[in-house]
Amino acid sequence: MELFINFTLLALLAVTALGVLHVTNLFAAVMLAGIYSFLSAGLFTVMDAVDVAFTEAAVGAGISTVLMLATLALVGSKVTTPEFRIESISVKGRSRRPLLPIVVVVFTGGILAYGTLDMPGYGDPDNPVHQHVAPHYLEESGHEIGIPNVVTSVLASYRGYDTMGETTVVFTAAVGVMILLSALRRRDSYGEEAWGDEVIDDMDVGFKDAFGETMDPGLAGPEREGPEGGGG
Amino acid sequence: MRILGLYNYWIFIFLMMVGFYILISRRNLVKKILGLNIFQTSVFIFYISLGKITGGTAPILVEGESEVVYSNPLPHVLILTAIVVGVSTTAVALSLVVRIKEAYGTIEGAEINAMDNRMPPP
Amino acid sequence: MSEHLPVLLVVIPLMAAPTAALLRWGRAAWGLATGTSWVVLAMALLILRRVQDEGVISYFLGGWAAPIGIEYRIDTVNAWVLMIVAAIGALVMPYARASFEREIQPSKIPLLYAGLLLCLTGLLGIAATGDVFNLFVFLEISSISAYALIAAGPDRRALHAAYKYLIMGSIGATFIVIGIGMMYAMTGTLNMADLAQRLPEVSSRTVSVAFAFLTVGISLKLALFPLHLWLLDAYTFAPSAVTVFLASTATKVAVYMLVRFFFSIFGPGFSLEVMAFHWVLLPLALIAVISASLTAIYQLNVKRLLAYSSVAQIGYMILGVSLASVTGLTAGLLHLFNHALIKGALFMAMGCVMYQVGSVRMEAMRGLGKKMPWTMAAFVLGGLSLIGVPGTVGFISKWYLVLAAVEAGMWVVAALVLVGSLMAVAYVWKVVEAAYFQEYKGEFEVRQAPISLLAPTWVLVAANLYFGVNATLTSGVATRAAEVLLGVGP
Amino acid sequence: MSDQVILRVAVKIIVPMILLYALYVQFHGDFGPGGGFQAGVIFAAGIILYGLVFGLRRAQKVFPTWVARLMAASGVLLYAGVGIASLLLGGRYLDYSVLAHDPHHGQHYGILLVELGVMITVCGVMITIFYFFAARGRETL
Repeated sequence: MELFINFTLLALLAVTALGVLHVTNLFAAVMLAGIYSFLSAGLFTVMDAVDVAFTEAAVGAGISTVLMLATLALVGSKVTTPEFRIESISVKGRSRRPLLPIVVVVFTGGILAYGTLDMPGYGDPDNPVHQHVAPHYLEESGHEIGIPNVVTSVLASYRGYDTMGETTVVFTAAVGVMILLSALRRRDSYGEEAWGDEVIDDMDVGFKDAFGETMDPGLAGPEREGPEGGGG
Repeated sequence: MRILGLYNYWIFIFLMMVGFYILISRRNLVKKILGLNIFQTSVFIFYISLGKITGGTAPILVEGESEVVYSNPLPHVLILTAIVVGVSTTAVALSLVVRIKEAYGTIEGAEINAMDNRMPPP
Repeated sequence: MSEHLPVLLVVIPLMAAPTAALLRWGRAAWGLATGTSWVVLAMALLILRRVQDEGVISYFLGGWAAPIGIEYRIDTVNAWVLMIVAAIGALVMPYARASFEREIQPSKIPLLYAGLLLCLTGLLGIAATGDVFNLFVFLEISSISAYALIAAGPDRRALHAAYKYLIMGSIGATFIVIGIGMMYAMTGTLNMADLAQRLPEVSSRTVSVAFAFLTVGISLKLALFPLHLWLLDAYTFAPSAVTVFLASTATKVAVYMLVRFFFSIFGPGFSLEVMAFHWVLLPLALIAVISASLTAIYQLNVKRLLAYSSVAQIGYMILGVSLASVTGLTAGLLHLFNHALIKGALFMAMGCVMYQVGSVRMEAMRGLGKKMPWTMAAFVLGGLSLIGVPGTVGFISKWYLVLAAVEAGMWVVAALVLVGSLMAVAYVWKVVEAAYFQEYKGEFEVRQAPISLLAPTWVLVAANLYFGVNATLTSGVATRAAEVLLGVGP
Repeated sequence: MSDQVILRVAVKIIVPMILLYALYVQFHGDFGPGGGFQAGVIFAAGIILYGLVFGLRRAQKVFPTWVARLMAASGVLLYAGVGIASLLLGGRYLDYSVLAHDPHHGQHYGILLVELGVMITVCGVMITIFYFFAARGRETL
């Protein structure tokens, strides 16, 4: 039974991943990626990682998808098909491009598969990972920490410092998003009209600002938020 | 027997490589991030599979029973952390995409490269 | 309290970052960030001294002994890198005030200080930890904050540069995670010292593949040729202070990771004899030196020129590492420090120019030798150090590098190092020529950069000269670090 | 979406349950799957759902931006502060055993506090990120 569920999930995962690769509508791709996360959450449950499954379902299928959809609402969901676009823009060295990624991927995958050859078999209780360090958590956490969920014990106490780092990573993401999205929207200062052909003029404006106002940092306020200070 | 113990890993490697392929071959900025997510999620599956013991159960201690086999909790903890790191990267990446769309008017990598090249060297 | 120094070193900036993000006024956040960075430098120096006196410091986080819990393990190599990062942090923070006020929208400034502090935290965390997964977590703290900091640059191309860096950085990080996973699968442990003990027993195809993935992942992070493309745009378009900080710390810490994995975890025996990594990295490093130096000569933007030069300098470091002798590693580790001083000074000088002139294009340099004498003098001295003129730190690194190449009997390598220096003469000269031998043509009066920018710049220049003359201190520490890595000597 | 009656009514019923469930996940993490991270995400999801249906402005009335930002920062400070507390009480950094007279209790308090820190930060961050994306959208539309 477990084998059957495993196979079904893996087959679905493969199909979904290929689906993301193939569809040209971003909305569909985002939905498929959400499904991918959900399926992997299922697989995590089968592999006894209930905490991970829970998180993957909440984050991968939940928050990530919401963020993706919020982004699509802002940027639109059409992928202009590569082939069509490339001809109209004519980027140099385009013709050899499609081959390179597939070579890289096959090579990387091949090396990884080669690396698994000496790996201990899946689910084998004699694996090194089950012999060292982990037994301590399973056998000792009961009286060292005293809570039943070993994952919580390891997460919050044995490797609590990692979790502090993880919390900091989340906070870093918030700082990053705030830096990026609290910028004033100044499309005109960035748009083609300002940066296209007359870009030299625009640079000169930058010069003028710098020369004219720079001496007193106190004055470097509103004027400087124009062409080069605003950060768009 | 050896091969039978390994085919699982190969499936995970296939999944990873599909994600990796999306990441490096697609030029749409959002699609790249989707590829990155699939790549990372597949690596997570690989990790979790390391901790699985056949016939084991979730590592939540059952009181009074000493003969229960638990799967290895350490990969679970690592992947919990990695999932969080992944979503943080995604959030920053998506806000970059939003800003790029506002600044360039497109999210196609090829078009952005072309626009960058049209601009004078900095 | 002094026994807790290793962890406080990382935790203090970590706690300062959220506090800075809550502050409303840029100046307050600046004060906090500067104070923090100075405290961190003081602690890093104390740690370096303690390691020199007492040997390895091991600190068990949460009180759990090593393979069970996470360990901070600081030997001479870590302490050296911690000191470099902390020193640059302590100089960039005061420098950032004027630079940010000119380049960044005021409401975002406290967030940028928070970002800088987080980046500092991440880099210190990488350098201090003795646990490979903890290393990954702190790597991500520094990377994610770096993406956002770069994107804050004033040009729209900063956004695209940050995006490309994010993609490459995430691929690198994922490769590192795969490598760590394979090592874990074979040994069951994540502790570096424990891994070093167990890996030789299980040496196999899996370990080799783990080695390969870690090498590629870290090479992406350290911008080793041919994986260096993200670095050029990132350094060119990031805000000046951010460029200074990242150019002098981030790649250095990546080199540290490489060295740590190669020599401490896999061990010189496996890395050199089984994997023979030096036969891959040595040619790449040489190509990086020559091709990046050559390209730098043709750049029209000085920041970009310096970015190419950074790729070349990373080549020198990797060259030293892949010579894999005590002298070679000493050269590599010494150049970590020396290049941080050199590039810090040069990028800081360019930040001054950006502040007063609003551009760092080659034609904006014209006549600045007269208009901004202190700034351009700093650039010239930094440039001399970059070339490797005797009396500067650049000379010391090149000296050890050539020595190591000759020791190994690789005369061609030694010659190529000198050719790289000659190319450096060419690209530094281009800037000097514009600054001193051409007339200023702008309509506006250009004045001297403010003292808050010049002071940190000149501190770095002075360090370039001081450690160039007085090299016993730095080379002594670097030699000991190299001996620790190769497992020879005391 | 604020003109959809069924959605509005359903969300009004569901959101309190989501928030309650988040608290359950938070405090049940010691015994079953769950913990600070999952709880934070679920709590944030409740607010985000509310915001999606009733609009950004009403969501921000319920849960102001500054609160989210404060939470994002204070969770990290709480977590790191627990470590500092154990230093001051004579233990190693993040050694919870010294937090109470009995190491067992100390571990319990420590885990409770750091999980709370994780939840506060994650919740604050997720809501902050959502607000910033949504606000960006409002300007475009």
